[in-house]
Amino acid sequence: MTIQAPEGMELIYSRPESLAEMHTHYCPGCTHGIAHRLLGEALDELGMRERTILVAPVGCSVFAYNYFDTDACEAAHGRAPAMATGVKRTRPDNIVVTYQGDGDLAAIGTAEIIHAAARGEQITTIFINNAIYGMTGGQMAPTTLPGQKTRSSPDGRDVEIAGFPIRMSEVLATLPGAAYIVRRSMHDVKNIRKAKKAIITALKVQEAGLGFSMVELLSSCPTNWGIQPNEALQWIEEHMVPYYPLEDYKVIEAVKNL
Amino acid sequence: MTIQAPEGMELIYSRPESLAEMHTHYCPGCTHGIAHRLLGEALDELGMRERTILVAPVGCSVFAYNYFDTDACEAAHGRAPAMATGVKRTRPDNIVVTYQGDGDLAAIGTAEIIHAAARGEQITTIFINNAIYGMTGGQMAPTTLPGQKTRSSPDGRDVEIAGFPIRMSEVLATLPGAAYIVRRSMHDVKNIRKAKKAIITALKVQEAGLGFSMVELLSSCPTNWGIQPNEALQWIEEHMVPYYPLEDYKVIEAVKNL
Amino acid sequence: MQEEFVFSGFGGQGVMFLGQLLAYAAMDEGLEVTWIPSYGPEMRGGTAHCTVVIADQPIGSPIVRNPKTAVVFNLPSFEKYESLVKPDGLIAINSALIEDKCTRTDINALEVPATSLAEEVGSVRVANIVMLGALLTALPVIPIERVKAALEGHLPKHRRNLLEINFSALARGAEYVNAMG
Amino acid sequence: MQEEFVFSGFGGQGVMFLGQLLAYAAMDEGLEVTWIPSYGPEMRGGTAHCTVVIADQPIGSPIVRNPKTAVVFNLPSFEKYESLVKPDGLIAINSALIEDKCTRTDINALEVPATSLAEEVGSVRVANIVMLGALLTALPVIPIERVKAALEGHLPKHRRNLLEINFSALARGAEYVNAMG
Amino acid sequence: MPVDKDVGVNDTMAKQMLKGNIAIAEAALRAGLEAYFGYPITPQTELLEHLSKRMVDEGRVFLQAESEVAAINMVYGAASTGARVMTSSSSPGISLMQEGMSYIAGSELPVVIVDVMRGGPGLGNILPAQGDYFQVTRSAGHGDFHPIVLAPASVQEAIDFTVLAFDLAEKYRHMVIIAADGQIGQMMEPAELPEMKPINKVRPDWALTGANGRGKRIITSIYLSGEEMETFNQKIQDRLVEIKLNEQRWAELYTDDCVLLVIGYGTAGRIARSAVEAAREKGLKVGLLRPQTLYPFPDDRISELADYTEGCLVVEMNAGQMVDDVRLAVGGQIPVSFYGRMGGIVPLPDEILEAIEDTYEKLTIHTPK
Amino acid sequence: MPVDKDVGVNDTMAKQMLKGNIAIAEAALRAGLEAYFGYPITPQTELLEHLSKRMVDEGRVFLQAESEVAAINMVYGAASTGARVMTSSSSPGISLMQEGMSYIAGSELPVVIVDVMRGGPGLGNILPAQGDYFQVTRSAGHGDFHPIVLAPASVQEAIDFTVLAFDLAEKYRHMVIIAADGQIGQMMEPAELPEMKPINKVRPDWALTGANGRGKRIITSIYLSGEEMETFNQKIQDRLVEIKLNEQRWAELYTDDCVLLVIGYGTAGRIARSAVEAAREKGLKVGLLRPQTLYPFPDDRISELADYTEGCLVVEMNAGQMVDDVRLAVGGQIPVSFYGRMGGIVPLPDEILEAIEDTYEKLTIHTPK
Amino acid sequence: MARGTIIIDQDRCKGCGLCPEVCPKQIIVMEETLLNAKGYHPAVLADPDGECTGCAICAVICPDICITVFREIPDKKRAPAPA
Amino acid sequence: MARGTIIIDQDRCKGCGLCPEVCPKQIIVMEETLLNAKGYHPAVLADPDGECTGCAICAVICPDICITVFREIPDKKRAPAPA
Ligand SMILES: Cc1ncc(C[n+]2csc(CCOP(=O)(O)OP(=O)(O)O)c2C)c(N)n1
Ligand SMILES: Cc1ncc(C[n+]2csc(CCOP(=O)(O)OP(=O)(O)O)c2C)c(N)n1
Ligand code: SF4
Ligand code: SF4
Ligand code: SF4
Ligand code: SF4
Ligand code: SF4
Ligand code: SF4
Ligand SMILES: [Mg+2]
Ligand SMILES: [Mg+2]
Repeated sequence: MTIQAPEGMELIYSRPESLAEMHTHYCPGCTHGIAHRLLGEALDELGMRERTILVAPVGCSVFAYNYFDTDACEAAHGRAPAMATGVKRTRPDNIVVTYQGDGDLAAIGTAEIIHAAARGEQITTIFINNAIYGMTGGQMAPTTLPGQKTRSSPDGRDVEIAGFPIRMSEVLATLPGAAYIVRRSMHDVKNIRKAKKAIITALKVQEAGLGFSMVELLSSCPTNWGIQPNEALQWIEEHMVPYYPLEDYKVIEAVKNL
Repeated sequence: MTIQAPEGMELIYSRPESLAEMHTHYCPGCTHGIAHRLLGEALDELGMRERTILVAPVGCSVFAYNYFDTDACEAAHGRAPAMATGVKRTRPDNIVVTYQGDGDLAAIGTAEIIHAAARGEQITTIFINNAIYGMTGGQMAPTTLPGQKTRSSPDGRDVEIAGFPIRMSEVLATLPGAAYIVRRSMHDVKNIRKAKKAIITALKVQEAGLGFSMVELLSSCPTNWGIQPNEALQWIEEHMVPYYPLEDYKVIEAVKNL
Repeated sequence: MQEEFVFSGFGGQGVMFLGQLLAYAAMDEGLEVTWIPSYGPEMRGGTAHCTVVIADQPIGSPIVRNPKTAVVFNLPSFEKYESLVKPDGLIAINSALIEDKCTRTDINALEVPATSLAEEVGSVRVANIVMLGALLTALPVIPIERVKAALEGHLPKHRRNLLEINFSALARGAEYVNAMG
Repeated sequence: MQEEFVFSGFGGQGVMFLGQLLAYAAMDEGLEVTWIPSYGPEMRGGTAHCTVVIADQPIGSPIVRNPKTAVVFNLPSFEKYESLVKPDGLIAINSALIEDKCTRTDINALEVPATSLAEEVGSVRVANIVMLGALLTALPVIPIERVKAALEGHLPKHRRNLLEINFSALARGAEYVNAMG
Repeated sequence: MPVDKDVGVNDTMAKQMLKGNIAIAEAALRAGLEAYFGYPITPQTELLEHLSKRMVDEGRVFLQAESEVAAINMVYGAASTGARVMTSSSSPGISLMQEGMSYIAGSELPVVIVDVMRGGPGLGNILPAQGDYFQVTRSAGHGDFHPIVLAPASVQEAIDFTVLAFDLAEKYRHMVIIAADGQIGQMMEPAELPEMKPINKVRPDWALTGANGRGKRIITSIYLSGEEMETFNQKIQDRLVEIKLNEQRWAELYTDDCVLLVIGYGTAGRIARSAVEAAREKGLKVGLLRPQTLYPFPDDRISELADYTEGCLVVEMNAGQMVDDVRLAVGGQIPVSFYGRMGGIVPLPDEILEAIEDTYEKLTIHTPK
Repeated sequence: MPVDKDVGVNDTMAKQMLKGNIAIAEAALRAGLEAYFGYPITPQTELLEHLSKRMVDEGRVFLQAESEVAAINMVYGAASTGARVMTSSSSPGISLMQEGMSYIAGSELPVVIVDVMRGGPGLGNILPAQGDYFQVTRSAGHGDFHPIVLAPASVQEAIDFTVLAFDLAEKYRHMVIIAADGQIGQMMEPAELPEMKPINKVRPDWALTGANGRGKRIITSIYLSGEEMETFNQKIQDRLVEIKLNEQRWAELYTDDCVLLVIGYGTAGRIARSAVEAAREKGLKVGLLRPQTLYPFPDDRISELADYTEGCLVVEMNAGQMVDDVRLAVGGQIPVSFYGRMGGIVPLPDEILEAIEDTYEKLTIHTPK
Repeated sequence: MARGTIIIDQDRCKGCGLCPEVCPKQIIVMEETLLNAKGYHPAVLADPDGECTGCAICAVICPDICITVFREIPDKKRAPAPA
Repeated sequence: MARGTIIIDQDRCKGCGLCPEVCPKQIIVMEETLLNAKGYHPAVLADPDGECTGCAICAVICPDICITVFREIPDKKRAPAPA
């Protein structure tokens, strides 16, 4: 669908080419949509669409393969980094991106993401941390905050039973193969813009063959948090950001020269 | 077998009670034997033998369940922390110890150890890092050093292909649930003594319910390294210690007061 | 005797609870009953539906391809189920949101502006209950009193304060159908 | 024709290579042959053994419960295989390390102080080759020349310097048996 | 995909509308479940969710594991201490548990595993299916073993089989799988829950509790020597023979005079019932056998029925898996036809009726010869 | 447990002594293997070790994964790009791959998986076994599918089947499992390797290569709607029918006049051959059929032979698994006996001979009647 | 400040209400009377006074890429008028 | 320094050679002429001059717990001689 510019006006913003026209199945106000847009814009700006192979996860973003206008495959739950490894090793000239939720990456797929990072696998991971298992209806994730109520921690996450949430960026930053690991958020326009810059950097890291790159994005799940989309953005700012600081956890020297 | 003290002499050292009399199947000079002894002595000194449930791994120490005179079970490869979790949660008053190799803990069992630590699981892990898969005949482990020759990195570990070795203590120390994470070595008498102290502390941490505790022990595999036992100890000191510093990676405040 | 109902609408329109309510009432009536949900890939939004089967014999399939009765709350549901209802069956339409008319002549259509009637009694959120009142008046398989009892028994505690408005909604739906004559 | 050999000893005594060498020679001789290893739980030390079957027909089982010939390098192997050898079979014993004598009268025993003879030719490490020389002299299923060729063909490159000592070892073993008469 | 959020359970033992998943969870709890470990997956998740509240409230062990691999190994650990323990999942998650299940079998531990099957292979979909019949009955992991497999066809049966599962598991020191499907998990029906039982504090004499004043105990699945391993395998096989002898369970209807025997389990069996009733109304002599145990398969009864029946029609929600067991049971005595739907499609009574009529016709054509 | 460290491969194509594991590895390489992902496990490890050197030397992809779960998902990724890809493992590792295998089946990707089976269940031991017959033929993961399964009985066959495996995988876009056992993996025999082939740079038209100047391509196993999923399942089933029609493979011996047909595959089949020869020498009319494809099972030939044979004896290194397939193939026509050893014990020719004699005797007692 | 405008794709919009929140000019409103095919009340631009600056902030927050943004072509950029 | 001695379990010893390396008195030797049941040349104490201090360093390094260590009972500890 191309939209005609009104008389005397020029187009400032429209859907990135790397995204397909298809409507998404995401809930109203879910920031998965924003993350898709940012990745799409980044691929556009870097001219990477035709070289990209996307690895979609199991999670709310399971249909990401439909929403991007790139080649794509769908990994088993948590195994996107392993699948991406298989793709990248046999297609070293392609840009390989995994898009993963926090249940996917920080629970069942812990070993795969750690080892992809440790190997310095030349892939880029977009890590959507919404502190919950969205797709299965809102159970506790490894990233669920202490006291946060979910469908499987109905009285709030009890750290005596379930432990404290994992900070994956901090964990992955300890690994030598990781070149670029940062955490950003999507709770307001300023942070969304920063997030996009980080995604662009991460993709450039891959292009330059510097090692594993990951952008963690704090994301909302208004549906399973049981609040309105705008309240959800506030909740990110007020509750998630303090526990998950928006920082650069690892930026190797070569990245700074990109 | 009780040994009669010679006339006028008193017993200074003999096999700890927590170890069974059985001979081990370990190769000559393999420090798995030393680690067993240290754990046995620690259990003796703390009077824990009758309360301990050991979780043996898959690896050269697969028969650890035979060698300790405690209740014991044998986990699937890498899953000792999960099995230990099942044991500890249903037997909170028992002392639960996993004994794991580097292939077991740092490769296939990465997710399980990370999440046990993240949950602050009240178990103690003895982590035998010998930079190789001993039992299967000497393949590359995640901890194999750059350039180190193994049966599956015959020209030496190529970091371009396999990445840099993982330092598990450093990784686990990032997790809030971990109370005590240290690395020690068994390459000489002084370090062996330090290792034993660390094991005692780790068990006390569990006893006090402070969280997850782990002692990483640099260990030798003369057979698969293809050198003599004493050379192997030297190799630990010269090659492993520089890459795997012998430090305290996490000691929460409460541990210091034990 | 076997009655089959499909309730269908956007997520959030309360079709799942509606079906459950009917099922509770049927159970209390001493009948065999099954309730089964079905969802699209969307967590919120999208169309969801549930099927309720009520019978005096053990129920084989809780799913029916061609239900005797379909109760539709939005256009996609109407479009999907209009053609599926069994001949001589009934389609109950929330005419406040669905402008289209039923074009089949071999089934009965019951148009109820449930959303508007619900607004009248105080909240669009009870449109589902209005519809149930209307439905059980047009098709009296279960006495409305049973539904009231079921509401009393099964409304979650923190929603007890809504009992009155739900009763009004039931009554409003019934009234609407009775008024139609 | 089918010949079966078990070679058994401590890990490190070279029984695996010994079996392989015989297998290579048999293959070069144009015969069917299989070699199969077996280990205890120990990586080093402990007892290891391998089985070699040589035949002029396709070989069914590469494993034999009762071999025609057992070649034993240590006491545990002797104890295990003495009773297993087929009647009329042969047990070749490294008498330098095994003091016990074969007590069965329905099999032949060949005592060769292989370790000592190997020391004579220059290294205990070729005790296995000494034994092969002795064995093939007592039981000439394959010409020793074939073994020599196999050594030339299959000794890993970095061990080529050991060719001469291996040849001497073969000769010493043969000589020992010949001297026994 | 969303799940219903308002389905609770009353304390009462009277009949109440219960969702299958919740019914199983609550029944397990009341049967004295001491520990539960699991991981969310549709269409099983409500089971885990229900226990996340109830187990904690009752002071028992509930833990959401980091994966199904971890969950089954936690179960392995908890079972080693003699605790009543359960996990639940759906097809892909059960695949991930295969190694752990094999270890549990090799260690002879009594555990209960709930599989709420969905459409496959791969991620497939979340609709009800029976495509994992072979996986649960034949090879729940590597090596020579079979779990006991119970297949409920209603919410009430799901409850009853949950209680039975623990009893069988402990009686035989054997793994029991409750093989439900998405429909059993997701539907609500009136059903009665059992009485609440406290957890059993008495530990069996093989359980790990610490070698306190007694010799040590070991739980392991290793038998290095072939002889020992074979002896162990024989022990399992002997036990399976015993189980086959004692535990074949099924329900049947109109089998005294049937010409055609319809066989189906779980949801397919339940729906086949309606079709059989309809066929009877049409005057066809059709009977129904619904296996309740998939392992041990009710061979004996089926082979008995084959003596005076002229044909079999097997109905499954897959491409034809149990049909092999039926063929093995009838051993060529009578023809076996198959009607199946795949990919999460549940066959409806009228389709099955049509299949019955088709098969019946062919049979009666053949009969005169 | 130690592995032989000195077994190399010569460049030559002439006969050489080769260990099964290494023969498979080298054959795969020569067949144009582009990428290998695996994890060490006895008795398969030499395969991985051999490729760790050879693949790197040839500039191809070798990666030791962090686990079998990762390995199979790397295979899944590499196969998505149209590369010839393989992994190998042994029983417990194959259990861990079940989920990934099901995804690969659901995505219709041609991959080759080598399973060098060992004694189970659980950790079991490292001796040769066939206890995973059901796992590989029936339910290599959840959902309705079957891989093609090849069972070599010699080192030469291991080589030939490796080459064949890639061809079949690509011909049908289907998973192929080479089901060997510890004996095939560990033994050395003289064998010939195929010629060296370069890797095929031409990608099939479904492969992910980047949507460069063409529409995007997707590899997925999701079919949310039951109808689509069923259509996909039907496609798999149709393909399986085609495979059954075209690809049944077996070897046979003395089948023209046999009274008793012995059936065994892999190592058991090979050893049975010796027993059959011995039986013939004793004048017993015994034949041998050795299935080379376990899926598709050579039903047709067996059912044909059942017409003029009086009985079957199935020999396996397990508690009796393929015997079900034989029973299904003969459909009650002739009695089927079973002789099995478990736990890593390999039956010897004389034991099988004894079983043959026993069975034969009973048959000939029956025959006159 | 440059004058601009936006077009909101009414079919795509899920009525999440984020764009009205962030628009610095507060000129986007949720149209409760409209219901699109997906059952949502979409956002609409209510900019009678031409306040929109084309800043694209609304587009940046929109999770569903419903918003296309235009801005007046600055004079320097305009093609010289023919003649 | 206290006088001591050790007993090496010859059956357990795997001849790894670690204890001779660490003994400060260098009084443990590998006995190449002995071969134990496991096929190893075990370590033996060669302490004709009673140099062993019972420091237990050898026991600390031994991976196979072959070494039992004794030390002379210090005078103060000895029970008073009866009468
Ligand atoms: C092996 C396996 N286990 C469980 C599931 C069920 N499942 C689907 S998505 C999901 C979690 C999704 O959470 P997350 O990764 O945080 O993504 P989100 O939906 O929050 O974006 C789970 C557990 C599955 N499909 N496969
Ligand atoms: C699922 C599975 N994969 C692989 C193996 C084979 N295996 C046995 S031990 C081992 C590695 C042991 O290495 P490590 O943990 O470092 O212990 P070590 O032997 O060095 O002490 C492997 C890969 C197995 N038993 N199970
Ligand atoms: S469930 Fe949560 S994460 Fe998933 S689409 Fe809805 S809002 Fe987004
Ligand atoms: S192989 Fe290595 S780690 Fe294993 S027992 Fe021998 S020396 Fe120790
Ligand atoms: S472009 Fe800026 S001013 Fe115009 S509607 Fe969007 S946010 Fe408001
Ligand atoms: S942000 Fe997008 S989806 Fe949300 S209301 Fe505005 S236009 Fe609609
Ligand atoms: S106790 Fe000390 S002095 Fe005595 S042998 Fe041992 S190390 Fe040497
Ligand atoms: S350290 Fe122990 S095993 Fe090694 S030589 Fe000394 S006594 Fe023997
Ligand atoms: Mg999430
Ligand atoms: Mg190791």
